[in-house]
This record gives sequence, C-alpha cells and structure tokens, in this order.
Amino acid sequence: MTKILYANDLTACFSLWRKEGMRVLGPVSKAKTSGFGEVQDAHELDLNLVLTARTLKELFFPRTEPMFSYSIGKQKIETGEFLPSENACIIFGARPCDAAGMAIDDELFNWDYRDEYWFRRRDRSVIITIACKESDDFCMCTSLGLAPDSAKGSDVLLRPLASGNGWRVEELTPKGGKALQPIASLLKEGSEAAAPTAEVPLLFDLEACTTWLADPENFESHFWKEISERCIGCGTCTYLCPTCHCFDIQDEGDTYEGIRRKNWDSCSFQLFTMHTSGHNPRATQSARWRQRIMHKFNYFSDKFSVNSCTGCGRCTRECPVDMGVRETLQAISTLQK
Amino acid sequence: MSIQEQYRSRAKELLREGTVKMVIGYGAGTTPLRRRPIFITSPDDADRLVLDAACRTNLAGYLLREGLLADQKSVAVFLTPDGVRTINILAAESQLATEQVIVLGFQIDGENARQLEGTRVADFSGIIAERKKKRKEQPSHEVARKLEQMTSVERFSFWEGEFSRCIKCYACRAACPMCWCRRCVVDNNQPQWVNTSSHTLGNLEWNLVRAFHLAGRCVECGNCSEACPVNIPLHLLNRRMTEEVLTAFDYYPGADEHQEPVLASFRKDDPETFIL
Amino acid sequence: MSEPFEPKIVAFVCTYCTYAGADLAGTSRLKYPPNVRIVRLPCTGRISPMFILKAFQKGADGVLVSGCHPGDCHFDHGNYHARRRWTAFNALLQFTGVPEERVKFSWISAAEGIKFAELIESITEEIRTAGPFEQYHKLIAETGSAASV
Amino acid sequence: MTDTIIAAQNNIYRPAVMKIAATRNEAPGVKTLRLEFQDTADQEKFAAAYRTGMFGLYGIYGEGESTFCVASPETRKDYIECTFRQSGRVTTALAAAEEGDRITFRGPYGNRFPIEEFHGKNLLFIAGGIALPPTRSVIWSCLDQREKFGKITIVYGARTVADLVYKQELDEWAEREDVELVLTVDPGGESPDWKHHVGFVPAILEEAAPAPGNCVAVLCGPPIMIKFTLASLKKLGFEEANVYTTLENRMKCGVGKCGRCNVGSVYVCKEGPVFTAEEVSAMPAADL
Repeated sequence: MTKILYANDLTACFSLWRKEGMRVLGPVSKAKTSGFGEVQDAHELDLNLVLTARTLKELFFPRTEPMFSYSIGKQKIETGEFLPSENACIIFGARPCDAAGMAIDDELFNWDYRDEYWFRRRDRSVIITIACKESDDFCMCTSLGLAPDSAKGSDVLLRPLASGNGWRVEELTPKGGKALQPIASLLKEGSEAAAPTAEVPLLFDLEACTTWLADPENFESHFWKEISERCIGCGTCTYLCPTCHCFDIQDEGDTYEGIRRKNWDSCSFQLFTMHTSGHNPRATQSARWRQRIMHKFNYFSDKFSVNSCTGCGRCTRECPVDMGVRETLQAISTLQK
Repeated sequence: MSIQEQYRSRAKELLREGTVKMVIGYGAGTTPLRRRPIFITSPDDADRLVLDAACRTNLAGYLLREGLLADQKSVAVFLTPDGVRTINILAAESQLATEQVIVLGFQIDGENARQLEGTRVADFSGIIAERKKKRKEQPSHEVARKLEQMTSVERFSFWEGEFSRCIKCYACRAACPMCWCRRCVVDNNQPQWVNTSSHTLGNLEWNLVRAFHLAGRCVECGNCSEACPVNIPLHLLNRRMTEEVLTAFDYYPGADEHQEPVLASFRKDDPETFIL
Repeated sequence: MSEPFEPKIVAFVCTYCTYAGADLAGTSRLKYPPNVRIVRLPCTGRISPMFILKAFQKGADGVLVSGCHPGDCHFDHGNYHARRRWTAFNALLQFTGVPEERVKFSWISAAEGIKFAELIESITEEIRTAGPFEQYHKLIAETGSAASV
Repeated sequence: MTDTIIAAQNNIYRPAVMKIAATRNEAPGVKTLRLEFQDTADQEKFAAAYRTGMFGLYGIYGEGESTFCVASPETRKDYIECTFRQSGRVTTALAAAEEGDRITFRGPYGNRFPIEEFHGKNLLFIAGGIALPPTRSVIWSCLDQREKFGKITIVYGARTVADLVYKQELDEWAEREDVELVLTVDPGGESPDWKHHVGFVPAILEEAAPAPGNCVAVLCGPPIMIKFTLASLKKLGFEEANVYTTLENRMKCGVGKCGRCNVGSVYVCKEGPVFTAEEVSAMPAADL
C-alpha cells in the first residue's frame, strides 16, 4: 500500500497549500514558450510536456535580478537590498533532470561563500517531481548516470499511475513530508500500479568521456575546433541549461541612484573573459565550447565530485545549429574507444 | 540525378580541382528532420552533404568567420536567393569580396529543393530583381495587419508581452549573418545606451535597436526567429522595416554588390510626410 | 486636487538651426511651456535613435527631434541622412506601439523662433492631453522590483 | 505575493563603503587611491582577514566593480591602497574620483603570499609596468620586518621613464642600504637624464644575475614579460617552485560563483591570485 494522489484532487491540493500561505508553481505553456509559473488551478499546468523549454533554475536564479538599490547622498550612501521573502513555494511537476540540476547548483552557490539570493529561494521551495513516462529524441539522463525517476534534488517524487489518473507519492525529504501534511486528507491509500518509466537509451559512455577530458594531452586536440566549427556563439545552450550558473553583475542607473543587478551571462560570449587590456584567455569559439564541456565534465567534478550536467538535452534541443553536449560526448566516447 | 547528388558531385569537383578550399553546406542532424551546417574540405567528405526542403538556415554568415577568407582562396556555399542577397550586402559593406564566393544556388519550393543556375553572386541578379517585384506585391504578414489595426496601447501591450519573454541569449544576433559587428552596441558600456539586463525594458530596447540596425539590411532569411529559444516573432519587426524602406525609398536590400546601404545614402526628394 | 500633469519632453536639436531658433524665441521674448529639456548636438546626423530610447528610459513622456531644413545643413547633408533614419525608426516605433504623439520630428531654422515656440506649445499640449507615457513608465518601474518568482 | 526588500546579514555581494583619503598620480593614466573604511566593523573585518597577495573589488555605484590587488601590505591594515590604470568604465570613474569621495570595496578575497616561508631567505622581486602594485605589497610586507629576510633585490622595468609607478618609493628603496634596486626602461623609453638601465627586464635580470640559492622570486607583469622572465630565471638556476606570481583574470563576483576567472579547473579568485610558477605551468597554457 502506498499513498496516491489523484489528478482530480490536484486543484483542491493547490487551495490547501495556498491556505497555508504557500504559493504553487508548475510547468505552464504560455505565449509560445514553456517554463514554470504560478498557478491557481490544476488545469493551468501543462503536465504532458516531456520537459519545459525553460528550466527550473530561473525560479531560484532569475535571468535578471536586482541585488541592491543605491542612492548616493551628500553624507551617506544608502543601499536597500532586494532579497526574496521566505514565503514557502510548492513547485509541482518538475522533471527529475531539472530537480537534480538544482542540487548540483547548490554545491556551487554554497562553495565557501553562500549566495543568499539562491538559497533564500531554495530553502523556501519544495520540489515535487513527476517521474517521466515519456522521453524525446534529445533526452539523455541515463547516459549521465541519472534516470527518468531519479530522486536527486527532489523533495517528493510522484510516479504516474498506469491508469493515467494520478500519481504514487514518495516522500523523499523532511521538507517534502512537511509540504504533504496540509494535503494529507487528499492522499489516498492504494496499490494501483505505476506506469513504466520512459526508456531513455544510453548514448555514450560517460566514464570514457571524463577519462578523455581529464587527459591534458587532449586539451589542445584538433577535436575541439572540429566539433564546434558551426557554433555561432549565442548563449542559448547555457541559458536553457539547468546547471549553467554563470552571471554578470551590472549597475543600472546613474551616479546618484540606481540598482546593482545580477544577470545571466554565458561562457559562449566572446566578451565573457575579455580583459580590459584586450587580452582574451578564451579568444576562439572552440576554446569557449571546450570551456563549457570541460567545466561540466572535468572542472566541476574536480571541485564537487559531480558532473554539472543532468542530461536534460535542452542544449541540443534548442541549438540553432544543432550542436550540444550530446554530440560532443558521443564523439569523445568514440575517440576514447 | 537528384539535386542532392548533383551538388555532391559539384562540391567534389570544386574541391578536387582546388577551385575552392571549403564547401559550406548542410548535413544530417541529430534527428531525421534536422539539418546542420557542415564544412567540407576534402572531396571524400562531400557525400555528407544533404540538400532538401529541411535546409533552411542561411549559411552566408559563416563566410565571415575570422580568417576564413583572409588567404584570398575561394569558398563555395549553399545559398538561396536570399542568401545571395546576404553576400551582396556583406560585399557592399566591405565585409567580403564576392570573387571569393562560389554559389551553390538552390530554392525551396514546397517540399522540394530546386537547383538555381549560376556560380557567382552576379549571376543571380535577375532572380533577385524578380523577388523585389514580388516582395512589393506581397501583402504584409497577417499578424502585422492585425497589429496595424490595433490602437497603439494594444500594440505596445502585444510587444511588451513578446519581449517580456526575451532571455537575452542573443541567439538572434549570433544567428544573423548581418550582425557582423565585432562589438555590438549593447556590449559597449561607455556609455551604456541599452540596458543589458533582460527585464522587459531592456528587452524592448535591445529588440528595437536590433531591428533598426537591420533596417534595409535584412534579407528576411528567418535565421533570427528560428534561433530564438522563446519564439519571439522577430521576423515581424524585420519585415516591417523591409516594407518601410521598400515603400519609402524603393530599396530592396542586396540587389547587387554595389548597392549603397539605404541608411548611408539619401535622395534629396526622399519622402518626409511625418516631419513637422 | 492633484497637480495638473506636466509632461517631461526631451528635445534633441542641432546647434546650427533649431537651437538657434530656440535662442531666437528666447531673445524675442516668445512664451512657450517650460516642459522641454533641450539637448544640443552638432547636427541631426549625430542624433542616434538610441538617444530617443535613452530619453524614454529616463522617464520622458515625449521626444522632439529637430534640425535644419533640407538643403540648409551646416554639414551639407547631415539632415538628409537623418531623415532616412527617422523614417525607418519612426515606422518601427509606431509598429511597436509607441504612440505617434510621443515622438515628433521637425525642421526649424535659425530664423523660425516663432515656429519653435508654437511647436513646443502644441506638442506639450498634445502630450499633456495624452497624459504620462504610462506603458513605458510601468516598464521602468518594473526594473526596480524584486524578481517575483 | 511578491518578494519584499529585506536586509541580509551576510550578503556576499554587498560592498563596504570607503572614503578616498588621498590620491596620487603615478604615471600617465595610472593612479593610486588611499582608502579608509567608513564603518569600523568593516575595517575590523578587513584587518582580520587581509594578507598580502589578496585582492578586492573596487567599485563606484552606477558604474560597477573592478578587480585589482590590494597594493598596501598586511603590515599596514588601517587603510587600503590600490593602483590602477584607467581603461574601462569603472576605472575611468575611479580615476575621476577625488579625495573625500566615497567608493565601494568588496574583499579581501583570494589566497596570499606565504611570507613566513620566506623568512631567512634572499628575496628577488621582479615587476613590469603596472604590475609593481601587487609586488609592492609583498615588498613592504618584507621591508616592514626587514630583519627576518636575507638580501632583497628589486628589479623593476617599465616601457618609459614616465610609466614607472611609485616614483617616491623607488627613490626611497634606492637610498636604502638594505635593498638593491635595479631599474630599467625599454629601449627608446629613456629620458636624457636617465641614469639606470635601458633594456628589457629578462636581459637586465640576467645581467644582474642574482644567485638562486636560498632565494625566492616574486614575479609580476604582463603575460609576455612573465614568459620571457621565467625563461631567464630558469637559466639562472631558479626552480619554478621558488618563483611566485599573481594572475589577474577578469572577475565579477570574486567568490567563485560567476564562472569567468578559471584557468582549467583552477578558480583564480578562490585558489589564486598567488601561484608558484610550478602551479601555473600545470595549468592549460591555452587558457591563460
């Protein structure tokens, strides 16, 4: 016997959560794109999507975020800080790859210095993930050591019922358990079978890839130029990646008052690393693509013992020139063998 | 022989006899429906080339890759008539020399790719003149017509909604063969004219500046809209600009490589109905 | 009773004609509303569309761009170039919903002090009637609000 | 329900406010600011954390923040000195700031020179142009406790005589008996009354030929100078492990988050900016 949440009860769940002062967010398709937005009613959710176009990370790390306001007086510099409130949020219907990505980003944002902007939002959010029963041509979680029903990063995991009218509920963390309390009355005991999870084919041998990448000999391999020759240097892959976390700090306003902001930035951009002197350590697009791959599969794991890729496949799915982590790792996997 | 076969053997020939050092074309992509730009330098690889109705990307921008044309050698590239116009504009803007470009011309008609006669960009001037005539007769886009009928408040709201999605990944800029500036105006910070943040205000500013900088230069290839990961209808802005320069100045970008850029030239009798 | 709305208008003018025209309006003691902030530039050819966007970014309710009549440009043809640019940019602004009354273009010579005063009077009145550029001001205000999600 | 503004206790991006106590023009486009904390709590935090070699982010609200070293030594922690060349948006604003103006400071960040390991050793300082400031903080850290070190040699070169920074301090070091100062300018950069060397730093260094035994070298300069000087040091018999340098990559956050300063897997902001030449050699050269 296990707890079951029926789809019919979802809207009622949302009201119960809201009564507790929690906001409810979930995958929505709106205005020709899909991402996570606040919902009142279960019908607003788009739970049939294999994956939203935009990732979960923008809930914790918005693409532009005011950090401070400043106003410069004769005697004093006044600063106000924008920090997220601690109102709890229920994020309903994340995918396992996105949820895992958040756990990976936690490592970085907590590396010796704790980023309050990220963690205030993380701490107040409960991620309720739905295991995938479908995948598309670009999904590759299994190649990254995850699965369509991975628990990493989630507080509650829901497994779709074979009947299609609800989910089996698995509580994963105390935070998840707490979030389930207000809706306890709507969780029914049952033994209905879960639908089989999506079958995501193994596309490459990750270990072979990381071994190849770890070899300093390969850093200047001709491979990098060949694999990235068509890269146009836009930031799509990085902006739609659940684990890419690079940012810029920019002031908007004048010398009297304004706002200091944290904006997404991308290692694909030529100006990202350019020194004022004009020297650019990563001067070519292939160097920048190499940085992205190396960062995900070598540098990040060097620091935090985990690769910063969850196999969501968005980089390939959305690339204007059909590149992505998948092609690169498939090619490396072959090279290593 | 299918057009794909014809062009494969043409590419082989060009590479074998050393007429070109590279062929820029389309290859198979990650999924059966996808095509990707490929760069062929050896005749043996020419069989990787694919040409069919799924080949939509304007490849002309790749010619501006740093150093590619620096050695004065030629490059062949698969181009639609709009792609050829791109080359003309780039030449007019002194970004490349047309002598270094061999055109593998094609056109998509419905489900098929059709071969276009010609080797050099100048060979396509007839086709381009035809297109200009057709473009003049072409009604404006359905959505654009709806927009024209709205009040300005409604129009502003429409674009506010579209631009609010922009994540400032600059894929539109990177995908555009016309955006060749080494340092884009948004990346200049002394002064910072356009907000770099992707709040709606910054997005509006960026998209207006982008569309304006393409006025009279855009060939309507669709690379920008295709690249946009949040599906902003960028082509509507570009088309509006194209129509404006066409009606106001009878200007069709990329007619030939000697055409003066529309915003860098003038006629004393240019219309000025809106000036008080 | 709240204060009547006084629009903020930025005028980008060339120094040789329109600025001189404004000067003439002043020395002729012509009265016109004080809502216009004049930014003087060497030539209309130097007036980038970015200036217009910057004015709105800083909260302007309206913008005037003005220079020498065609044929009178101090640099011979700066205003001819400007005219083409305005044509395109004006079309773009209208297409994106910036109301026609918010951005005005004019030719005002050094001798046209009266035209300057009258034009300022009429555009100020027009924008006063239209009210603040609320749709734009809302976007400006949003940049200062904390991310909502 | 939107988020509200709350003050954070430990916001890592919030800078301290500092007052410019003095400014000094060092060379064309190069300026030194002496900064004092406005808030004693910030001052105490800095004093507790600062060690020679660390860097900070200096900023002006409305323009942004810029990264450079703290040019004053850990032996003098009641103020901060920074020296920079005016080049971008922030440094232009900083250069325009005057005595009494307030600017912001975030830091100190990064690692340090292991000065206590230098005790009892001979020291060789080599700097080029605008890279004297990071070297200078080590120089003063050592001169302020002079008795703990052996022979001290300073080799400093700039493009022209005008480009030499800290001219007063150069005079002071030249007069000191316990410091050997070797000055040079690039060929063509000398003035009529120039009495010191003319030539590039590596060549002048080889002429001066300091003994590598029991000696530590601190080498700072533009990448090209580092490359050739390192070759000269090797020729003289220095081991890479005994040569220290600092890397100055582009940074925005200074605390290992923003992702731009890494060279290979090394984050310059957290694991640097001070490295031995041996450590630098292990980094992917193409990414430097």
